[in-house]
Amino acid sequence: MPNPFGVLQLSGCAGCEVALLDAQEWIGQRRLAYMPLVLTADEFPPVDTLLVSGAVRTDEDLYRLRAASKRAGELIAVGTCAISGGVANLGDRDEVRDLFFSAMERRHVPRLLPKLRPVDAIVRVDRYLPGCPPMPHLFMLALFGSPDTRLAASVCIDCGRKKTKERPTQLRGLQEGLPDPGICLINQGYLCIGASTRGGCQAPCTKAGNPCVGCRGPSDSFISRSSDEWFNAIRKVFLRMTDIPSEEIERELHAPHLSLFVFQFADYTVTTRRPEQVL
Amino acid sequence: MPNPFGVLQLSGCAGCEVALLDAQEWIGQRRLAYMPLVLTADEFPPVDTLLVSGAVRTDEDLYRLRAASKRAGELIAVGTCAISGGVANLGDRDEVRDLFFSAMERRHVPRLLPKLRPVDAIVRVDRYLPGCPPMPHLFMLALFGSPDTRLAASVCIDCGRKKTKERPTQLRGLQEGLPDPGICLINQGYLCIGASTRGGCQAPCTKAGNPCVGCRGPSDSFISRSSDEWFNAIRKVFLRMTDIPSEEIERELHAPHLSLFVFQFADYTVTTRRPEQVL
Amino acid sequence: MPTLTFPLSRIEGHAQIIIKLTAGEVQHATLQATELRGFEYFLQGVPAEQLPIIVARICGVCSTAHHLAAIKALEAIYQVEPPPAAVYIRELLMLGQLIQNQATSLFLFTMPDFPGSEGLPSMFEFGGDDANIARRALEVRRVGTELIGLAGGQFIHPIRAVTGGVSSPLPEDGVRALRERIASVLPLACELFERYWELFQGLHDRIGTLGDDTPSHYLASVEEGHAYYGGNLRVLDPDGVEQASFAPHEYQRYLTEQPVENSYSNATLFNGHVMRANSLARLNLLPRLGTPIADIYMLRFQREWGHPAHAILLFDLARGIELVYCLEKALEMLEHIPDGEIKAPYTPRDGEGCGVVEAPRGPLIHHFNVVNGLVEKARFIIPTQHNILAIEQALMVAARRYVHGDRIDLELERAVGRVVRAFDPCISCATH
Amino acid sequence: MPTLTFPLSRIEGHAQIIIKLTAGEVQHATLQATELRGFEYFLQGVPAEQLPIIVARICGVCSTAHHLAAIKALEAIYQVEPPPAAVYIRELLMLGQLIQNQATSLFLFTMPDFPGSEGLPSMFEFGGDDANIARRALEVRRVGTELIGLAGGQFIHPIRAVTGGVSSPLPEDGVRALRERIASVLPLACELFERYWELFQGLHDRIGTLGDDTPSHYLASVEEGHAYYGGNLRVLDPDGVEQASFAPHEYQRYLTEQPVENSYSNATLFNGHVMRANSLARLNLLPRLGTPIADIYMLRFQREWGHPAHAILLFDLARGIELVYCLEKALEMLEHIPDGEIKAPYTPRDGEGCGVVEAPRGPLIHHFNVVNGLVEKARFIIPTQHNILAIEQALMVAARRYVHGDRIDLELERAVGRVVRAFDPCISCATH
Repeated sequence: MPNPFGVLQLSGCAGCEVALLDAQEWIGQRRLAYMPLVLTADEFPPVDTLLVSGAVRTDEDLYRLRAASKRAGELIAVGTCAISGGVANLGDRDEVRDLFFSAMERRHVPRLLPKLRPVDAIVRVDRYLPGCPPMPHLFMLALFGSPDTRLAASVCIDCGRKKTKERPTQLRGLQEGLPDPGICLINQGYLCIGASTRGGCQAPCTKAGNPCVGCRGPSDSFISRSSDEWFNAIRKVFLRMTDIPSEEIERELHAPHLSLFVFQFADYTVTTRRPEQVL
Repeated sequence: MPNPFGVLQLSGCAGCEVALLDAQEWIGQRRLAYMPLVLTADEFPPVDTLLVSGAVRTDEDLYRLRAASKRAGELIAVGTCAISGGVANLGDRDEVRDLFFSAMERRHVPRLLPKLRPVDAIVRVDRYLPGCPPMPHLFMLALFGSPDTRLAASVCIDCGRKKTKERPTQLRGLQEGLPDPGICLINQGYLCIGASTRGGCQAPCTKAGNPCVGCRGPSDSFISRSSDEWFNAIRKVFLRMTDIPSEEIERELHAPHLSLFVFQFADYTVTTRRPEQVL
Repeated sequence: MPTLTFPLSRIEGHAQIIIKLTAGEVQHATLQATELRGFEYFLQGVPAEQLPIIVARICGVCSTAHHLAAIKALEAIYQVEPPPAAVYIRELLMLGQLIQNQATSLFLFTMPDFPGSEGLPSMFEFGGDDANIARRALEVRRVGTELIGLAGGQFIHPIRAVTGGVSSPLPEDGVRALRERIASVLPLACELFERYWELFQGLHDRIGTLGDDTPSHYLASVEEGHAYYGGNLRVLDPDGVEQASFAPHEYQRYLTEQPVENSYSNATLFNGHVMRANSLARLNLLPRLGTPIADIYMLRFQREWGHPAHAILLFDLARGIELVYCLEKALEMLEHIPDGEIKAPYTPRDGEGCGVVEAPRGPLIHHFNVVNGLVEKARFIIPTQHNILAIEQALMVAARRYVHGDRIDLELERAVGRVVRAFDPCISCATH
Repeated sequence: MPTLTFPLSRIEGHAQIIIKLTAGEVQHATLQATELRGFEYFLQGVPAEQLPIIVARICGVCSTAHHLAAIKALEAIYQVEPPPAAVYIRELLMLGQLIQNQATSLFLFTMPDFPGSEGLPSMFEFGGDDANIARRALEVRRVGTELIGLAGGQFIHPIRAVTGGVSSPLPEDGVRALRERIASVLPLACELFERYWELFQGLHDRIGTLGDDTPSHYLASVEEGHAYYGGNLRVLDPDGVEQASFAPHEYQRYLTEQPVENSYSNATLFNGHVMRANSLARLNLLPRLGTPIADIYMLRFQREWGHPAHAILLFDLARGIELVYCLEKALEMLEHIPDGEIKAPYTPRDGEGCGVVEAPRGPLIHHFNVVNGLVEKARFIIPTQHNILAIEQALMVAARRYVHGDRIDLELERAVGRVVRAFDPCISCATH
């Protein structure tokens, strides 16, 4: 089979791999040459496309990433962890870090690096496939899509809830109350950031009544800019649609579950990531 | 044989081990239970005395030190590297460190720790045997000596060169000229710091015409104090015996070959080291 | 004195086996987990209400279990009971989780170990009459993720369950469509499992053992007719007698966690004993499951290997029986989705609470302390951790079988792979 | 796919052997150096005149070699020739270095490998007629350190040699005393070496090989009657023909250094070829040494194994011949210490320079760039690095001998130890 591809899993949750297995249509079309989750292979083989999921957390991650990237044509960083380090970034506070490292350095195991790193801090990345995890059809696009595929610009477009004239005056908690099934979650006072979050996911979360947490990262206009600009865009949406005080929005935007995703692009790397690199 | 002892070599030059082999009189008196340099042993065995040489540089050093110290009665830190990190401390300048780590992290090997550490930064140390390396008779004292052995207070006392009324007005380079064999090196303008360096070495360097670089560390009075106080003591000696400008002394005291040893005690640890712990 | 290191594949996450010999004797056999993210550390200070979203990221394979265990722990703190209709949806979510996981473990992870004298590198390499195994296995597996997607809103890191219930009812058309899908996949799953059983027997004939069969303690949180939603934790002793049954919040009286020097994963002990969790533990606790086809397989299993059964490779077959059970059970449950409230009101409050679910690998406990609405302490007792010492014990049995004083038989390489896969460890979870 | 890791003992420093198998085939055999201090980095910016003191700390086993190589490199930069009387003292220093090292390597490192079917853990375990080997071997060894102490001022990290010469003449009473010590120790050394040779033959009979005997390139900086002070670097080709001879500062035209992925030590190649340095390289280059007893051993050696000889365990015997040679040579030289100037005047200047000595493990090159009196660049080409690829080649030969498709013969463990010790690597030096 032509166009072998490989999947290198660094420190992450394997959710991206599970999503790829769900995208089973690639079977018989491209050869899966490396993916230890489902395949016993010794050394990393030459591949046309290398999907990297997970963040660089241990020295083994670092070494395997360097070694594999040398044998790969195109390299695609897949998922939040590969793109920005992901959930473990929540530990990047001094007091937690110190505690963590002093407990862990007592063990006789491959070492943790002093800091969690995204993939493109170590090797060149050609494309980015954001999502936590990316949906199976996005994997198919990454493996087979034409470069000019256009996905929905934002989650709002995928969502389909109706916007109303309702102007809530205060935020509702993430899990508070029972949302009305047909109406825009912002109109119901939920902090949904789907309006400026990259589309293409088909909005499963908002459809099931949960506010979008932005796992696909910012839409094209913000990819190469700082997260502050994304924050501004989100604030403006709420200013336009609600009477919720801006400080309240501001505070909640820095909540951990959002910061997981909101910092996904510009803030975690010295490399500029261009919109055309992002699926 | 009673009183087994072990030698754990961390990152260093093995000079301390070679010195111990020269102190061959211990053979038949105490059982050497662990010393990979000369002995194949699998796990670290229980020992009455553990000599540790070398500094904690890699994660393996860290692990082996922790594991061995748990099985040891008394722990003696031996030599400059174990006491203060030693020669590799010269690399503790930002520009050199960065270069060094970025070159080395490319290799697939046990990891270097971000910072070189002396032994007592990791585990409790009962006694210190300074010297680079300590002379064989000092090892015999460490293994068999009574706690109230008194060594020469300073290298000057071991040296035997005659002090004169000669007052040099400038420092001579470390390797400059040919020193007169019988006269104090300070009177000849050499930066010899034997006057406040711990004795007991029998002064081989000064006897061979080389200024003392302080490898045995400060004499008792300065052990628990900062290196600044040792510097002051050295400056005072030169003020009393020479007309060399104090700034010149000051500058040279921070030269790398001296700083290797001068910082040996108080500056590299949070632990206070007491004179009675030092051989 | 040499150390043998075996990298592992076809398991979730990064781990390797380390076997240490001295003078031709096996000294240690270790499962070394080599990854770590540090959830127990970095969750400190996080708002409690966000836990169900964040902790799902502990594992993409078992995210459903973490999502629900966290919600149940918060409900214990807030003292709120979710309404039955919500619990029903959550149970469907767990069945989806199990179908997905057991199909993956059976067909993608362990089945390639069986054919021929050396096994195959992956499911994709089956040839001859078996050439279509991969496609069919993935088809069965996908039904599991579809069920998670339906019941959880998302197929990985689900979001429909919320503290107090679920955020929306199931869409009726989705329920109908999935019922049909499961009905069409169930016979396929049985066929594949029959073939699996045959190949398994072939392996047994070749190697002459099913691995460590030391009678052991077993831990599970199940009872007849259960849907992996978790309740009391039950312990079977090596003779098959139930020795303890305790509520999640009592776990510290029975289970102790110990750090493992050579691994980022801790290990759990039951009253100081090595124990086992996962499929075989559940089947040893439940002589019958309560669905027709699964119970036929149960009979066959018990006739062949007894009850309780102890040989570790039987964990593999037990997962197959559970796969069938979960498909049957889900089909049954999708027939009558109950009406009624889906969310109970509650007031967030501070406190301490535990939640348990029966995850694919055994009981998963989340334990939180909440102060001022923020997590002060988060602790995760992970099913794979319950099995760590049992895995190492089984590795020793295998290593001693294949190390003979002056030489090492390289069947050892395949043996350690089979041992580990029998326990289907999840390293992301175990280290978290 | 498993990896075998063998820890190493009875060598200088921290290293281990890693052998990787795939499907029962040996893929790689690596000597992994696991320590590093970073001299080439942290010497940047250090005053050049301090190098002889600081670089001695690269290695406590070969500090004499580093001390002198640095001084010779500085003398090349300052364009100063040390007077003959100073060179004479430095040569004595090198002989002391060699006596100490070869005695250690012979009796403490390799000799315990020979007796019985498994060898002994250490020299201290010899029993029966051999029970007094340890004491006698340490006696021989100590004469080497005494000679370093006499000629170098200190027995480790010597200080008597200085740029331009030496800092003081040798004390006459010390010279006299040492001459007597060496005279008394020489017969002891010969006795021990005879016993060594016997045990060595016993090992050969037992294992039926002396290891990798591929004809190879050899590198050394010696000529007849030398005292390891170093001069031109000479290369023998695998047929025993001298293929190159070059000055230290020309080394970059012949020797290339390459990083080794799995080690902190680089490896050196001669014009792209694997080569060998250390004792056997020197004996292959020098058909006779020039002292009476050593030359008798040389004849016996050549009669038995030919010239050039290639089997790697012969490095061990070659070290024994050199031990005898150095004792004889030192005795001879201590008879007539020359008078005359011991230090030449010089003016420090900036520039680039190389210095070489023939260290126990082969040619050691120091290469410095000095700008404004400070080190801009320091490079160390280490003898053990010359041997890295030869060691790995010999490890492959051993691994293929003891790995048979489906099993591993654990004689491999002892074999890799013998292979590495034959090259007597110094890991502190190799990584520096």
